[in-house]
Amino acid sequence: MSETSLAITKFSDLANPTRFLALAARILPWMAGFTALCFIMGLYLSFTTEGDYQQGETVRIMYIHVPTAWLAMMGYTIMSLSAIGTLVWRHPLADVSAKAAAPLGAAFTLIALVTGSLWGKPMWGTWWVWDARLTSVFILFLMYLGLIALNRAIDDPSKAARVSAVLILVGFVNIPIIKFSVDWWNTLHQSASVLRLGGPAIDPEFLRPLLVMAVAFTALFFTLHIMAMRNEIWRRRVAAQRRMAARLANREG
Amino acid sequence: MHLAAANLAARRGEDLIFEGVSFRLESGEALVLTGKNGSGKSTLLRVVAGLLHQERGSVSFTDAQGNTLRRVGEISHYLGHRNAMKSELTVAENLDFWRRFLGQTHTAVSIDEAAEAVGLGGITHLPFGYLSAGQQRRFAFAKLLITYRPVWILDEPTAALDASGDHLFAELVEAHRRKGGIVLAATHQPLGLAEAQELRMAGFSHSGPGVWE
Amino acid sequence: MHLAAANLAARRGEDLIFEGVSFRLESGEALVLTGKNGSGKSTLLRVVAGLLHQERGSVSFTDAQGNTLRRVGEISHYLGHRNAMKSELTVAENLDFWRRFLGQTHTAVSIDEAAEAVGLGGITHLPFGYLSAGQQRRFAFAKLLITYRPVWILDEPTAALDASGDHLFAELVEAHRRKGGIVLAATHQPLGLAEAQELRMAGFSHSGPGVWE
Amino acid sequence: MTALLLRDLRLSIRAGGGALIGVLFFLTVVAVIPFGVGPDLALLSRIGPAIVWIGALLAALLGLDRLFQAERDDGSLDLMLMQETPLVLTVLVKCLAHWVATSLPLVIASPLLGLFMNMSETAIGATMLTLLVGSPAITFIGAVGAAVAVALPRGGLLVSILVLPLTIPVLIFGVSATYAAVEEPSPFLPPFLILVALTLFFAVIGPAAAALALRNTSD
Amino acid sequence: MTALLLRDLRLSIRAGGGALIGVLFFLTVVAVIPFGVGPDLALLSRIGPAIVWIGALLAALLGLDRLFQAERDDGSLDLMLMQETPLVLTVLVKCLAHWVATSLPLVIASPLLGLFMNMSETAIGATMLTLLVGSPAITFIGAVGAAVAVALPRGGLLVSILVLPLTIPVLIFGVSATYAAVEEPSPFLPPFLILVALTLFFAVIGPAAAALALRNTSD
Amino acid sequence: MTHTFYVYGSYGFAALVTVAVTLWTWADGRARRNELAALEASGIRRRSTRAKDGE
Ligand code: HEM
Ligand SMILES: Nc1ncnc2c1ncn2[C@@H]1O[C@H](COP(=O)(O)OP(=O)(O)OP(=O)(O)O)[C@@H](O)[C@H]1O
Ligand SMILES: Nc1ncnc2c1ncn2[C@@H]1O[C@H](COP(=O)(O)OP(=O)(O)OP(=O)(O)O)[C@@H](O)[C@H]1O
Ligand SMILES: [Mg+2]
Ligand SMILES: [Mg+2]
Repeated sequence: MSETSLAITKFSDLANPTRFLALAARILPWMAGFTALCFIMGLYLSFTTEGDYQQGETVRIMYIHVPTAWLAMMGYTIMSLSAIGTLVWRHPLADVSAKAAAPLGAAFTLIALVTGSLWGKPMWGTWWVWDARLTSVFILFLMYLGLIALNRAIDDPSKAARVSAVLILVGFVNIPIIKFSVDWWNTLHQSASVLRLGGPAIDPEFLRPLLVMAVAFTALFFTLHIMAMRNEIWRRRVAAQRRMAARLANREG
Repeated sequence: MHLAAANLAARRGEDLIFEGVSFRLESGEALVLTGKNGSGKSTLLRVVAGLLHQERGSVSFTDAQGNTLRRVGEISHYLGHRNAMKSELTVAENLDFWRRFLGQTHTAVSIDEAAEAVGLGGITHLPFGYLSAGQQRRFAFAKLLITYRPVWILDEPTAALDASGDHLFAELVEAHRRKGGIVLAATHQPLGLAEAQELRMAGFSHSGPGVWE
Repeated sequence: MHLAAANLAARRGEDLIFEGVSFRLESGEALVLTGKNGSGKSTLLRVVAGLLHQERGSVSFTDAQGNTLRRVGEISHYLGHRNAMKSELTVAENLDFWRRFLGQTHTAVSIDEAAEAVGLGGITHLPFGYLSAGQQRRFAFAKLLITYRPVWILDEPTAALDASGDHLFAELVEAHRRKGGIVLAATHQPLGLAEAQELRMAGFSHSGPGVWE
Repeated sequence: MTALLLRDLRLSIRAGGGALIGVLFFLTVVAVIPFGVGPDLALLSRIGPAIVWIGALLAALLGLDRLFQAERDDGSLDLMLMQETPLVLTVLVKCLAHWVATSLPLVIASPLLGLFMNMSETAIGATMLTLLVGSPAITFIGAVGAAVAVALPRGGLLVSILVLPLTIPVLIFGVSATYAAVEEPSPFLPPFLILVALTLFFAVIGPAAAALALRNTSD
Repeated sequence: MTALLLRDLRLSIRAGGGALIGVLFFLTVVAVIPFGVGPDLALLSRIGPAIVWIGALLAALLGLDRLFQAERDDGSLDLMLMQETPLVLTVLVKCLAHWVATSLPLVIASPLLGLFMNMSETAIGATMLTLLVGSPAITFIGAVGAAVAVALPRGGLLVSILVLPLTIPVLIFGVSATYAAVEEPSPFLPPFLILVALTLFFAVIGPAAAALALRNTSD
Repeated sequence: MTHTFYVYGSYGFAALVTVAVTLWTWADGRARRNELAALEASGIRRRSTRAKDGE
């Protein structure tokens, strides 16, 4: 039986690991280039635009804080979509996608947390408050770490993926909490002024670098995500071949 | 009434343990799985019971009226390596719980009769944890008698049983078959069943490539 | 060197299970306990291993130098119904732990050799929980090989083993006996041991009055 | 299903000691807090409801991680998975039994704890009511963690970590409903109704997710 | 004996991610607290040490009750009982492994938690010190309960009654030593020394009692 | 209001984390590729290619 026939009978022929690897090899250089380009443009814009009359220079923190905060949530959303793929279609690539996204999501959440803190000290006069937005992001961070730990604790990868998938989906309730916490509990944190119904309510002077940086960070996320997925596929391939080698040795010996 | 499996394949971890397993058992028939340690007997039984997802293939049960059921577990008794009894509760409490949980059927016997049938009448008031290994196994077997299910899936049922226990077990299985039941058992010891089919498991099948390769 | 039990009696709950059990095993001898389920085989083995207090009587081990030891457990391997291995750890980690915990001896074999000896070389890197029932039992048996102890106390050692496993087991026990070891085993199946003594347990002895009578 | 409920209750009395452990844990917590806030009775009574709620939350975690692990270890879980009765129902009943064994005693003991914390009658009543309504939600959320723990050889802390964040909304509304009952201007009903809604929500989501996890972890 | 220590540590890592878990668990517990008592920084910093100590107690309780039960269930306990090495030593090492795996990460993480709870430097230092010194006592006391749980399979209730009240003195002296370090008039040393004494006392009594209970296991 | 420290602190930290994650992902990929190459060198090949070779 050849590989392709299995792939076609079992998975939609769009996405079997081998085909994914070929695709990744083709598009990764382009994505990396695009990411670098966006970052150059974004960084240039963010340091050349005017400071805010109210917030002064610190407004530049926004160009990092806001995109990474969005990506923190998007990372989890991607994991949730993958989780559905795992549970409903039992698709191995979905397993890989969820597993690869967790550390990336954690990293972006960490950046959002730390830049938020660094912004909070001059703006609110404190590094940290237990307000709803901040805490829910903190919880998101904990959940990323917990899911990474869970994945490591189970060594059968497909079982680990299915178990994590259930938790990922249950944990998704946190995402709307993050998004709407500022509206539900009136707190220190800014409420949405870009991603909201009725269009952005923010000066285009700030909107431009913000959007470019957002695109740059998003491109970075996807580049890394595809790379991490590729690594994971390779890792499993190595493990499978090692097992087979052990078994063959066992049989011959 | 029959139980049929077509072209089953199952995976443990990342490896295919077996593939292309098919069988068909009519009412009153028995299939005995044999094979070396680690050859996949328990795996196959768990797939049939619906406790493990098969990689390919299907299992189905067709009852006397011709209705086909895919979830064979629902009409089966499964006796695994572990006895599914709580050592803190008494035997009677354990059996009574399973009888009520699995659903009473009028064709089934009472708890005392079941204990009698496995040769241990009169000690159902003891906590399950106080029994010897063989006594525990016998009561685990009594669980199959307290509610009627047409299919019995047994994993090394006679482990820890003494000679009289083996005999008793064979008789109970034969009685179940006479009533039209179907029996699927994995074993290393001869079970003493009349006219049972045998399926030899061979272990790891290497024909198909894995997902990651 | 010999292992001797004199006039042993043991209680389970409130009842005397057996009494007046005596035996003496010289170097190289084996004693096989048989008897019905619940007749007290496991109880006797646990008394000898020091895991259960006897009601009366004594067990002692005298080594080649003539020193007598009362705590026989210390120089014995005990293989009970359960395997004493952690399913989270790999087989190699499990065996390595027991080797170090039980104390290395120069006469013992290495972990790989022990795995080879039970017919499962090459899969010691797998977590113990991933193995089939028989494979687990085989590795539990490998535990007896990695450190040398003169007395082996085995409770239904061949449960879950296939035919080749039974054979392998008999060979390993014979090798141990040839080296001067003593073997005490409870079983329901013939173990294939040459010239083993047999002790039939009868279960609940009611001859002596209980404490309350 | 009553059979399962009865069995689990019986087991918790025989084996786990569920009923008392929660209350005792709770008394320990209550014994320690005054050292933190000092002998300031006013302050104590102010944070009282919060402490009672946090205690209830933590007490619910004790033993919850083994809800399904014990069933797996002796093979009962296999039979439950094979059963026709929807698995969700089985999970629900097990949750109920666990709640009756560990959280209900806490609810019943909460007036006593309230007295220790120098809380007013209204506050005590409100705490008891919100606990009664809200604590099942914690158990339902915990059940998801417990189901996941089946895949893990030893659940424990990891499960609590995954589950605790999800209980935060319950805690928030439970506590704020209690405070609303005591402090005049804020209305009691809105947070209380949200609490009820949360419990109902998790009563659906929790067992469903737990059943899903159990189905996917069996091997 | 190092073999046993290593194995137990390895088990705790395999099962749930190891050191990271303790910290995460703790962070989660602490993150929950402000939702209960409200974001009042002054109050948080005041109850901070008590919360950290309660967290340590909870972390120790989760999983501790299965310290020997897991060994019994797979038969390892039998082999340990047969061994020449004094059983007390085996128990001690198992306690040590449990402490390293669950309490030590908390001790190490406590400064971070202190920051979250807005505690002063002195308070953070004192909490860390008292935790380091006092938390082993909780583990030792818990070990007795764990051993009794094995000996009396139906002794569940007894275990909680036995263990939790015994931990109260440890908790009280731990917390009060911490407050003594922060608040001027009260001296730090007396409660701290009592804490040390308690730990030493339970380090002797705990394993001895646990070993005694294990030797007398009913089967 | 300049707050240079906070601004550059943010950019610095973000750069640190993104670069670290990128490097880690890249290094992980290299390690995996090396492992695969080592396996290939030791004669273990994917079953599919093995089958095609008629082994
Ligand atoms: C550690 C502290 C902080 C965290 C965890 C945090 C988290 C977040 C998150 C998750 C978002 C995305 C929300 C959405 O898309 O609706 C966001 C957006 C934002 N944050 Fe923060 N933040 C923190 C501190 C701050 C501070 C101190 C400021 C400024 C005073 C700030 C200003 C903003 C702004 C302006 C937005 C954009 C809102 C929008 O236009 O949608 N944040 N933050
Ligand atoms: N923990 C216990 N408490 C009370 N009674 C017990 C306990 N364990 C066993 N018994 C009783 O002691 C008797 C002997 O048990 P034992 O396990 O020694 O039997 P056995 O010969 O090994 O049987 P099997 O062949 O079934 O393993 C049994 O009747 C059993 O009911
Ligand atoms: N949970 C698991 N994860 C990964 N592999 C497993 C798992 N359980 C079993 N296996 C592997 O699957 C194979 C088949 O196991 P199975 O239990 O079906 O064998 P068996 O025929 O029942 O053997 P026995 O006669 O020893 O009971 C074994 O080689 C085993 O190593
Ligand atoms: Mg098997
Ligand atoms: Mg026995």
